[in-house]
Amino acid sequence: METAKKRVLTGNKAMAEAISQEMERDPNVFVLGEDIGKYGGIFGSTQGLIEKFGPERVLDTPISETAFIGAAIGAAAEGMRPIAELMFVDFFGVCMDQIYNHMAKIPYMSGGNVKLPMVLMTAVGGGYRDAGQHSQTLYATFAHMPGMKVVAPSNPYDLKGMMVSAIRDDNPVVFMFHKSLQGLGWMEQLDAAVDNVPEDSYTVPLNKAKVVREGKDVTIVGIQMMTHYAVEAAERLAQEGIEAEVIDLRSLAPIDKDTIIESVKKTHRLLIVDEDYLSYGMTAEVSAIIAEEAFFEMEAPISRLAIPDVPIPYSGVLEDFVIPGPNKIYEQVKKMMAEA
Amino acid sequence: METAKKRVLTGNKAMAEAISQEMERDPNVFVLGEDIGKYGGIFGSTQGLIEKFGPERVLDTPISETAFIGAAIGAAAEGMRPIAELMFVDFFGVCMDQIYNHMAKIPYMSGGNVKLPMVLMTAVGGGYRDAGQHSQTLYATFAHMPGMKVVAPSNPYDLKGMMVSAIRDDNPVVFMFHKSLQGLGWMEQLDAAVDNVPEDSYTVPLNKAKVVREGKDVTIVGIQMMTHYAVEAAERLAQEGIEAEVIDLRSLAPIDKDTIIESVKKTHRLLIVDEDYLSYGMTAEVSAIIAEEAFFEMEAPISRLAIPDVPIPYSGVLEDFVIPGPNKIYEQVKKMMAEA
Amino acid sequence: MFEEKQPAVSMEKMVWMYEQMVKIRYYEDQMAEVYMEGKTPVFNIGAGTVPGEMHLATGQEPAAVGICVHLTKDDTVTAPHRPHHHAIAKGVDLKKMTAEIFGKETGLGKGKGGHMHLFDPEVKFSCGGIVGAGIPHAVGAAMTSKMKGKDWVAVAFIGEGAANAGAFHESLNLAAVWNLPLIVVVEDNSYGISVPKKSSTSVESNDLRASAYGIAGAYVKDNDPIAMYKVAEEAVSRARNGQGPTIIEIETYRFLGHFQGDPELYRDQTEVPGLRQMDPLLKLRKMLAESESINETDLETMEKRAKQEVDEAYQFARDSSYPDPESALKDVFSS
Amino acid sequence: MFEEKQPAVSMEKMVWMYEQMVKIRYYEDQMAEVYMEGKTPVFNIGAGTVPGEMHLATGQEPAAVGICVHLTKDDTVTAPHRPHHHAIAKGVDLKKMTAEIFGKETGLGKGKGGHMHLFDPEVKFSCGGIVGAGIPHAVGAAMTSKMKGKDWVAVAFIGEGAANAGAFHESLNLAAVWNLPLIVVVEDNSYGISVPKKSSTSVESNDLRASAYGIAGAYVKDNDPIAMYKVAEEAVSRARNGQGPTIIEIETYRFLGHFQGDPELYRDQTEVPGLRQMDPLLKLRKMLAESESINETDLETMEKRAKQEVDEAYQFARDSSYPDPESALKDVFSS
Ligand SMILES: Cc1ncc(C[n+]2csc(CCOP(=O)(O)OP(=O)(O)O)c2C)c(N)n1
Ligand SMILES: Cc1ncc(C[n+]2csc(CCOP(=O)(O)OP(=O)(O)O)c2C)c(N)n1
Ligand SMILES: [Mg+2]
Ligand SMILES: [Mg+2]
Repeated sequence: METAKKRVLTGNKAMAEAISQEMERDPNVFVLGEDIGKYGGIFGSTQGLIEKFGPERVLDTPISETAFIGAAIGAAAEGMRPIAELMFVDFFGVCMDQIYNHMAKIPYMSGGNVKLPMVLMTAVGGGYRDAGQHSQTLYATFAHMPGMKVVAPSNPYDLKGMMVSAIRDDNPVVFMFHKSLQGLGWMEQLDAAVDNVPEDSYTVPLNKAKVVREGKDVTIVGIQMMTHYAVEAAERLAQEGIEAEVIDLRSLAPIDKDTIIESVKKTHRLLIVDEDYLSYGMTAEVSAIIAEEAFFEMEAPISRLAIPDVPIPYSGVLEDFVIPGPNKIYEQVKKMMAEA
Repeated sequence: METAKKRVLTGNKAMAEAISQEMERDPNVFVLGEDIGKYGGIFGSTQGLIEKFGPERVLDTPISETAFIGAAIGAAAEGMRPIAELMFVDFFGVCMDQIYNHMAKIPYMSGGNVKLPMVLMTAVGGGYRDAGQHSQTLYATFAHMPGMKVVAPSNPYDLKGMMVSAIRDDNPVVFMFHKSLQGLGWMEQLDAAVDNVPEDSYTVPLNKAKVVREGKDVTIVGIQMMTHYAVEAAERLAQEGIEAEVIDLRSLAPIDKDTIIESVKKTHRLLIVDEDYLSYGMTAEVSAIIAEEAFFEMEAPISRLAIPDVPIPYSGVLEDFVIPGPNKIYEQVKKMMAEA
Repeated sequence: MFEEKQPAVSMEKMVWMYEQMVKIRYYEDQMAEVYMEGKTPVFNIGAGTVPGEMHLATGQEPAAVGICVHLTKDDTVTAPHRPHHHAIAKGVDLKKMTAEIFGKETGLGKGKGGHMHLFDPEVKFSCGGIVGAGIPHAVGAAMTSKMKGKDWVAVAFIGEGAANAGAFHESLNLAAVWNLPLIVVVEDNSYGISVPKKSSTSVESNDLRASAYGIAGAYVKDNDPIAMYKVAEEAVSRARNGQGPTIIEIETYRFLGHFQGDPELYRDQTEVPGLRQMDPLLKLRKMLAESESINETDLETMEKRAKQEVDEAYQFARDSSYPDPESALKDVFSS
Repeated sequence: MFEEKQPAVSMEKMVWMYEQMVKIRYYEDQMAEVYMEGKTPVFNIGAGTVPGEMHLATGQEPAAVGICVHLTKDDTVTAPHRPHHHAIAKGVDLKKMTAEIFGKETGLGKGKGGHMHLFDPEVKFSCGGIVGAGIPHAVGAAMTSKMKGKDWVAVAFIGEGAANAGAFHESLNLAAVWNLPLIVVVEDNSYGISVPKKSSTSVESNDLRASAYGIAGAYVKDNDPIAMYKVAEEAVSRARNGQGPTIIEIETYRFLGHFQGDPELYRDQTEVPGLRQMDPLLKLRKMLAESESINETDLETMEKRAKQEVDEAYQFARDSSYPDPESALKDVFSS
């Protein structure tokens, strides 16, 4: 592992490596989805797999999400471990019945007698001007529904480790990866999309948030891109003597309450930042957990930043206005510190 | 209106009357859905309409929710005012793309140049042992998404008045009616399902919560069935000297913050009760609003009761355990009052 | 009409089908009665021994037995909201199934699923309450069969109403492209709840839609279990031999309402008595009784045996306990 | 091949089609260039004058012009993610359309929609980014036509990949049952992104699926605008006369990648040059040039006019302002 530490991968390669290693380890693992074969996945998560495992285990599908995600459920019920890719999370509406009414509920409705060890991986996020039907995260839409684990890793190390965990998990896991964090050649090049990733297989738990920056004055809970923006804002705040603790939520369901509660016990202030819609979203859930379970720890109103309940607009000036960025986070914290 | 006051209707008849009167008033209004013709709608919302308006304006559809809800969108774009019925909200997953990506977003993506004056009405709720795919409310699933008004009336008076408002609204409205509040002959007979309903047309706004019981000690926010249970619990609490104020939320989006904030300014305590899943649900949103906008008014942690993040189970003992009822509400308030 | 001269179907298979049909019919008749327990004098769907929606298959037995006679427990069956006949013909544990419908802890799903959600992995049976949604699951089973190099087949039962759902089209196209051992059996009982077939379906019968996928299609008329047997035999053998999917449509009869309690105001009141005249169970019995290889006593013994099994299942369900309320919180995730 | 002897299509219509094709081709060529502005030397999809995904229709002009030539502004067109040729052929305001693609406040959607979300209610045009999802909208327009007693028709354009989505099946069945004036035009450009037709589609061509709905089907080969004209003429007249829906499939050519920036590693590098040899624009020009009723100067004048209109649209888009950031909060609801 020591030498492996220096090994650097992009997000998509980290994911593809995880899948490849698990396919080698377990013949029941296979992948299906649109353009995941020769194309390697529109966001590169299956790059190199068809060359290695052939079209019998890496299946390009027609544009029939209900059929192929439903087929993954049927295969999982028979003991296979499918990984289905929904190209953009925004397309969920054509197949949500399979996801919500079947994948998520069959284990429960069967009294635990049917297991569905499958991964539904899907690309989320905006910021590159793909407009209203290709830029959402929909974190809360999935996390609201019991019966699925829902994770959203923010860096290549976690992408690999959490993908390995997801594949080995006996429950359905919705694995959301952020397009901008895949490190693709045709997107903006972000440092956050490249990271040290050991070659040997390892796992990262699916139910643990992570403190990515320690601080004593205010807690900022973020997820995926928002974690990175929060860290950026925190660094600016530090120059002004405000020490923000930043938590990368990583997992939406189950949600790791303890890490957040522990942090606010120290900071007594909380800002939650989300790339999903504001109302009925992740920011609400985290806030409600604290308002219920750590109420007396709080010294100021709980603050939240998210998409202000509008569809994601196309034009750059508009999209930048609705997606929270480092500036907005910085300003919001400043306001919170001034007020209380 | 004075004499009309004595007129009593069930929930379903109140809805059907609203639709009928609007169909008379505006030739562009029509209804489509499964079994809404001769059957009159599985939950009776379209009773008598086909007899009055014929099969040209009351259209039974195949089991093709994507096609007929999408067709309603297409017709609305051309100036019609369709009312589409999705038989159970639980079926949303087969047509959510039309709802979420098109109905909700086209007005915005067209820069306001396309209006979609349509109503999507759908039956919600459990309590009669119909299990995991027929008992959900999914309030938050819809309310999370910008671009739709989402309402959930709790009594025949509001069902009529809000349906009239919904039909006349130039925006897409998701109209959720609770099966148990329809007053159907084959369901449990509830007093709440029968109410005074004036014959003359009237409107009830789509963006106003309502204080249904005044009190000074604690605020209970409920919606649909939960409002009735909250009132029941409040009456029991009153016997013990605890005066609960009960708010019927009525509208999930837009949400009426003011009524809730005003109430907690008086009571300083808040319990939110929901028939939807707990996490990332309505209880979270209401809690977060208060934790952000009325934090210093609160004297105790904000408490919430909802389905404890499990699919709705079939067996009566199990279903009764997961859906909040008057008892649980009563006990929760007692606990809140004891603690703080 | 299946009284007409038929190419040979072995007496053993015929008898098996008849016994299953008797069992199914008796099961549904019992259920119709039990369902009313606790719902009189005022009907309340949520009350009684068996609450919730109840979709019975009385009259639709041929579709189930005519194909399940060719299946083993390695073959998969997915069924819709009206699943009892398929479950029984596929050999689902009758006691656990009935206990599930009663909401008991000994049920297939520990009381969490109920009548529309019966899962018996032992015989690879499942069903669900969303129209059309079981077809993709059968595609997945058929994929598994192919990936593992087995000769297992997967059968998805649906109603004629379901053939207009998107899932039907997507699944059949996918199964055809991948040449999977999938058979979709469309039970045409003339209605999707209240909507007659001609108001929902743009073709005479759904086997005609096979040409939209370049696959085989077959039609069975008159609710005939023996014609179904033969058509199914071919389809199953095609599937086992890697020759791809088949759509079978069978004309069948819904003797009862869509669900128990359906006022059925949408259908002519003379329709059901007419259908009852053509009861496939009576027809098959008559045919067997007229044959030389089986006599009246044998038939009666068999009928008694079938009914006894059903009675025992109901008794087991009655005797079982309700689950602990707190168990509602279990089984969301397995660990 | 459309050079062969053809039954008469009026010169006027032929010229209209040619001019539209020129306009489309030039529009897309310009877009391909503009799209690269701000994306060099390092390609970044989110940067530049026109950011986001860009699906161009170069080579697919015949499908759009061959049917839109028969439409008026009362007829409805819904298009998919690759919509420019349809929009131009349907007469969408070219300036506002281009401004929208540039993300400007003068755009059709005030910069909120972009290239995949162009709405011009003036000519009843809309498009969207979800495969298959526009078909139901066209069904709704066709319903409206019928309910209002008009002879308006609705045309839904889709790619061959979309014909395997559930929305296709549900919409065609519904339109057939209700006998609506709907035409679905399937543009077979051989690929759904990287997936070749044979890996996605279980039939040779989607017009064959018409039999699954008891409706008319027609196939146009060789990307031929004149053959398309004729097939579409019949379909439109059937629709206007209350004779129900039609599926038309046209063999067409995707000269470019699925989107701009597509590395196209999945397709043989000799394929596109081969297709370019059969460029429908050049073929039609040759045919016109050889005819007697139009001379080279006329053609050049027309070409110039078409290009000028496009140039003006791009200029308008460039000259327009970006929207006020706060306007992002408007237009969720109308009041
Ligand atoms: C997607 C979906 N839409 C609607 C329903 C409501 N529903 C339940 S059964 C049924 C009719 C089904 O008709 P058919 O497929 O012919 O089966 P049958 O009931 O006749 O056996 C309908 C509309 C549903 N369960 N799922
Ligand atoms: C429901 C859905 N699934 C997947 C996609 C992603 N996607 C966009 S275009 C496309 C290919 C479409 O192929 P085709 O219909 O043949 O149209 P073409 O691009 O060839 O014009 C895919 C898969 C989508 N937009 N919507
Ligand atoms: Mg039926
Ligand atoms: Mg294509």
